[in-house]
Amino acid sequence: MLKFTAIMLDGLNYSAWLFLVAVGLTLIYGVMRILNIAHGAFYAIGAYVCASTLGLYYGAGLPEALAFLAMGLVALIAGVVLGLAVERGVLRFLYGKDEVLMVLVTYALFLILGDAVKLIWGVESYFVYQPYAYFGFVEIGGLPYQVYDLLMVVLAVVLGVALWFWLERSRMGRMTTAVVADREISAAMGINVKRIFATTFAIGTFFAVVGGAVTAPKIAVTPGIGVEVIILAFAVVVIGGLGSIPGAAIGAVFAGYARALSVHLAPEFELFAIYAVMAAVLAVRPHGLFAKVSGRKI
Amino acid sequence: MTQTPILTTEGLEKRFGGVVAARDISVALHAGETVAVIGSNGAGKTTFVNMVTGYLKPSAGKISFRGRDITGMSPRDTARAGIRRSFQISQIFPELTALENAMIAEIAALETKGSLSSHAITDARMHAARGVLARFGLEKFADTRVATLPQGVKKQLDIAMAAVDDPAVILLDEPTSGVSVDEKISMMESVITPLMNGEGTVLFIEHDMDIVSRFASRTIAFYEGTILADGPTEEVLRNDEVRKYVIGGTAHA
Amino acid sequence: MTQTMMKTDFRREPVYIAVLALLLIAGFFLPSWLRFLLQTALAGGLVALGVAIQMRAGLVNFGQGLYYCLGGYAVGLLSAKLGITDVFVLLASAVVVALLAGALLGLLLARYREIFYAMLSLAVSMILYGVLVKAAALGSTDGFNVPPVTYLGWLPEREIRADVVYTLAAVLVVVSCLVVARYLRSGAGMLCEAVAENEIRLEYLGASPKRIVFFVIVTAAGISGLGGGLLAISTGHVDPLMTNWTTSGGFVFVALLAGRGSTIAPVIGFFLLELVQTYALDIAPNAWQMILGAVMLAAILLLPGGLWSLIDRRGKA
Amino acid sequence: MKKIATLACVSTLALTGAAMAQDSIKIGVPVFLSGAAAGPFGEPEKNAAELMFDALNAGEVPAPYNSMGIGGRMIDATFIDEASDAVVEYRNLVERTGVEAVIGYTSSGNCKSVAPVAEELETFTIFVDCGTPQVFEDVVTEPKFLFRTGPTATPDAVGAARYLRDSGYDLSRVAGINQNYAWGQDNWRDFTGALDALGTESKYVSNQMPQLGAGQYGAEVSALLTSSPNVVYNSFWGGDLEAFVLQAAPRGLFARSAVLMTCGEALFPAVGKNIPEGAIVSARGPFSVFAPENDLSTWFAAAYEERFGEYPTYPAWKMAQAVLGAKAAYAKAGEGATAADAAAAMTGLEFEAPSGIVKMANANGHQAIQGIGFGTVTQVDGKPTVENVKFYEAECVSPPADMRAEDWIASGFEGAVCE
Repeated sequence: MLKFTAIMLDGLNYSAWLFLVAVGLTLIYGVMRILNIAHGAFYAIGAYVCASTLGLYYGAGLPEALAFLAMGLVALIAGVVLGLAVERGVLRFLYGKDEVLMVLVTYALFLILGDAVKLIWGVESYFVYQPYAYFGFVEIGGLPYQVYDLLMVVLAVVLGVALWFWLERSRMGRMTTAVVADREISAAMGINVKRIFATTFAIGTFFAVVGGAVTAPKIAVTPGIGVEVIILAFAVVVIGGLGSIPGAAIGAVFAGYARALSVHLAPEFELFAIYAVMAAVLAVRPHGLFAKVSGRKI
Repeated sequence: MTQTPILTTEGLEKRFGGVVAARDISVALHAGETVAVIGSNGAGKTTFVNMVTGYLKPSAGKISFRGRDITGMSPRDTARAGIRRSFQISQIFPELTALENAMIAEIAALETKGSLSSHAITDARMHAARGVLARFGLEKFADTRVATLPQGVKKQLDIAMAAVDDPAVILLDEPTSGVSVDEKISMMESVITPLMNGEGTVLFIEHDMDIVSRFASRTIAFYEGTILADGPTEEVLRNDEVRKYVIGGTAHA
Repeated sequence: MTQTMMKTDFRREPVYIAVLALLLIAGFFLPSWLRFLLQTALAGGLVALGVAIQMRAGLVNFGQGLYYCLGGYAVGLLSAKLGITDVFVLLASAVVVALLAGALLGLLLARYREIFYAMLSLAVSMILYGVLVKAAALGSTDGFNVPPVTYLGWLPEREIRADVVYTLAAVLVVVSCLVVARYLRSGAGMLCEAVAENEIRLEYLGASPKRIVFFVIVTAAGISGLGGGLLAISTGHVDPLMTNWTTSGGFVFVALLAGRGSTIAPVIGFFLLELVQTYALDIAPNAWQMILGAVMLAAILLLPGGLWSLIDRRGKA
Repeated sequence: MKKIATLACVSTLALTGAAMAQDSIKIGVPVFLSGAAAGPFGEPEKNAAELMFDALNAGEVPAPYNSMGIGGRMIDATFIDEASDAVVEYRNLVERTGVEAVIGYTSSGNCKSVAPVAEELETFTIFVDCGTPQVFEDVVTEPKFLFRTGPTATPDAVGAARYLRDSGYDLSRVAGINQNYAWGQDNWRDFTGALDALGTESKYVSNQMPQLGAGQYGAEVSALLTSSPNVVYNSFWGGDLEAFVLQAAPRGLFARSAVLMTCGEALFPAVGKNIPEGAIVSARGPFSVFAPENDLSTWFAAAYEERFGEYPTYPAWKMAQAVLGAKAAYAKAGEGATAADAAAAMTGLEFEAPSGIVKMANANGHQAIQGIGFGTVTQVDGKPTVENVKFYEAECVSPPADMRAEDWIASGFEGAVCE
């Protein structure tokens, strides 16, 4: 029973984290057809920015409760600035190029940003453990669990719903959906595709940065933390169906519970549980669980 | 016409969920015929072509080709058996030149008529590919990347590729759609003439009755998924029901 | 009558391969560190070539390292664990293992296209990575060492061992280029482009896109396995990183940048990438990945037709 | 003919190294400059190497190392990133840069692949930190030019088992959390083997193997909590170790079980105050807080702290030890010694280091053996240190010269000399 509780909680917690790091990737792919490897670098930068600014924040003796506000603010600024810089600075010159070429472009960006992080922050670990400890823990069925981890689930749900609302209800969001459906017709209808792209990329980047920022208090922020994230996020997005936001949620739940189950029941398979799920899903549903397969008209 | 038909369909039916797209389609095509298929949009013309060429599996009924049951065969096997088609939206290899397109059509036949491991570019095959282009008046585009060609030329190339192997039956799905009105007839001439020179049966879907009466000896009229009339073109075009439901529906609606 | 088809001038191909052979002969006299770099790059170059031919069919394999790794481990296991040291047996086994794996995976992967092909091949290669990392008996992430090989019973003296391995690698790479060039001229090779361009049309011409794709997967697997075997013999070491996605990413990059003008382009391209990497490492040990990334970005932005477009006038991608 | 062609082809590429002045000794130093191992290993190793090179060149190191340079020659160091193709870059160091000796390597995988190349190129090479016993057991069984001045990983696991038993911990339920790669797998195998050999009759209730660099251990910590072990064995390093402590401590894992971390000392500078009291740590040898007090250790710790602003963690000590080993070897070989002379002199050498006397006792005199200390963490004025320290001598936790580590553990530590 205790084990069951643990699996449920751990799976939920890990799913929430996976969703946060993957949803930006699927949004950017859905709208822009860019499979963004630099997403991992954005995640890492989010973690570094959070760790170093909150370090300054605590150092200045400011109230602890407001640190979370600072964290959100910093993530928002970093996400928008970084996203727009990359989109305006590099990607916009390459729109319309082959999807695979764009993968390599973002891979090159990933390498460049990785070393840039190293040059700015050095190779030593950064820590900002205060937020993780701030809420303490609760016992759930005899299992001590960090409240921070539970709040991460809440955050993932809130941000996911907010994104969905934005896409479905706001004017800008609906225009974005139109671009996803048919880029040329949208442009012909007078939708400013360039602006949609820039906005989408900034929002996607923001999600990666938030993912890094909320993870920073749990980990040692070190070089290389972005590498694993990309592959996990890819796996999640591919399981759910590239470009689908509900798909990212379902993919995260699949991958999250696959990992939790293997950790508790068969720890030796933890290393490739997620890849195995991904391969299995693709073998049965070649385009992922939620992909809209557009048959070609003849 | 006493000879045995080359292609027959018996009671073909196609349902998509609750919608019946085609019902009780029974047709017999003979060698050397040129047949037009007319009907308004959604009358079942393309569904019929798609079933015959293996793109759609019939819900009921039977298709026979040269006496062999080919119902439910894949497009590839249908093509290999000798039934080829062109498409309403031209299906070509856009980044390649016209000659390369024709060469691919030649090479594609290797899988059945030779070995895929043999040298694909032979002088004989090149000659044949150029010959096909010449037959359809496309030789001047041999070295042009076909994505840049006008719509009508693309459709001609599409048909030329379908004709490469001198198939027994060739089905053209709206060969003149997307071609400007004053070019339709010359375009039709440039494709039908070389096709009729062969022994093959030609079936084409067409909306323009002028073209139908000019090029087809026989016409089949579709209406709401069934065959309304089937016979010599002049008779079918004079048929009252056809005039009311089909010609009226397309030309004067 | 022209022999230039599908953006490749097949009349010139033997000339290009002859040029490669001459370059490799000249390479024999390079200083030993550079020649060693060239030798390992030749092994990787074969894998890049394998990725490049799949690209003709519009398929981007982000897990080609799988076959590279299988080839390397086949050589490693047979020599280190079973004591078989004959180079020809070892390399033949590497190719056979890779071909078998390619055939098996080809059955599955031939159904997939575009990004899904890329992702599924990546997933499979990462599963192998996971399995190898778990395999403590095979050294896990450390991998294991491969003993010196013999040539039909002859174990070269230590002083000339490097010369012999280089010669072998050079000869096999030239032969592989010839084999691949021959494959590309065959029906199966020629139709790859048609698969990439319009599968529906191809299907209605009576050809089987799945079979064409299957052939290209298997062919690419074979030469990649040979590349892996050559690497194992060259560096005397194999480890699971060979099947990591980052390794495969390098092959994709080279294949894409090399263009499709010639079979020798990915081989030379891979050497150039290794050269950039080692000099970046030397010049800026703290920021070499940044240099590498900048060079990649510059190459993509400035040479949209690939490196080969510098050589080939018609090289428009 | 070959030489002429060589010069003609690549004179610009190749000659940078050869043209250096005669009175310097070029040393290549491969350490991690990028990736996850750069912070915990690369940085302290690089710092220690720079400190030692500068101090040696200035003659500032205490006796017996107070002569200038190495072998009377000034040290000219080339650092390269270990996170690259190890064999290719090793060759480049030797054949392109033209270094005379190589001191470095942290990754066992790199050590295994470089080892035969070092012998092939006949280059004096000292491995600093990599822990796999296979280097001399399987890969290079008759070394001439290759040395390792740091102990293997065997003493970590064996010492841990002994410490737990000798300190009276309840070993009935034991769990492990180790990274899923060679290092973690070997550690867990050796640790459970050592416990079995000691006859503790432990039940292994959970064996967690998270991926290297996973960073998030929520599920693993849950699994450890639900399997209620008395003792948890952990061989994490770097960011993974730090993250583990940050995530496991607040959930009470340390309060419920005794957690032993073989690399735990490395936590002290960065997250020292987050380590719960009572956690068991080592420094993988007589380093740092476990180092003996002598002139060299006092000088090294002070000089390092003065220059880099923090106390050196164990990788720094190991690097200092490797550099001094090279210095001692050249000194023994005498004036005008070549690298080959130094390698010959180093075989079986005993030399002084900040960690005490280092004995090149195993692998025909090419592998150092050293003791290991364990202790529990206690916080004094907000700074962590160790108490309840037990130190095991080299002969107690290392296999004898003629035995493989695995066999030695399986045999129940045949020939071990413990006090």
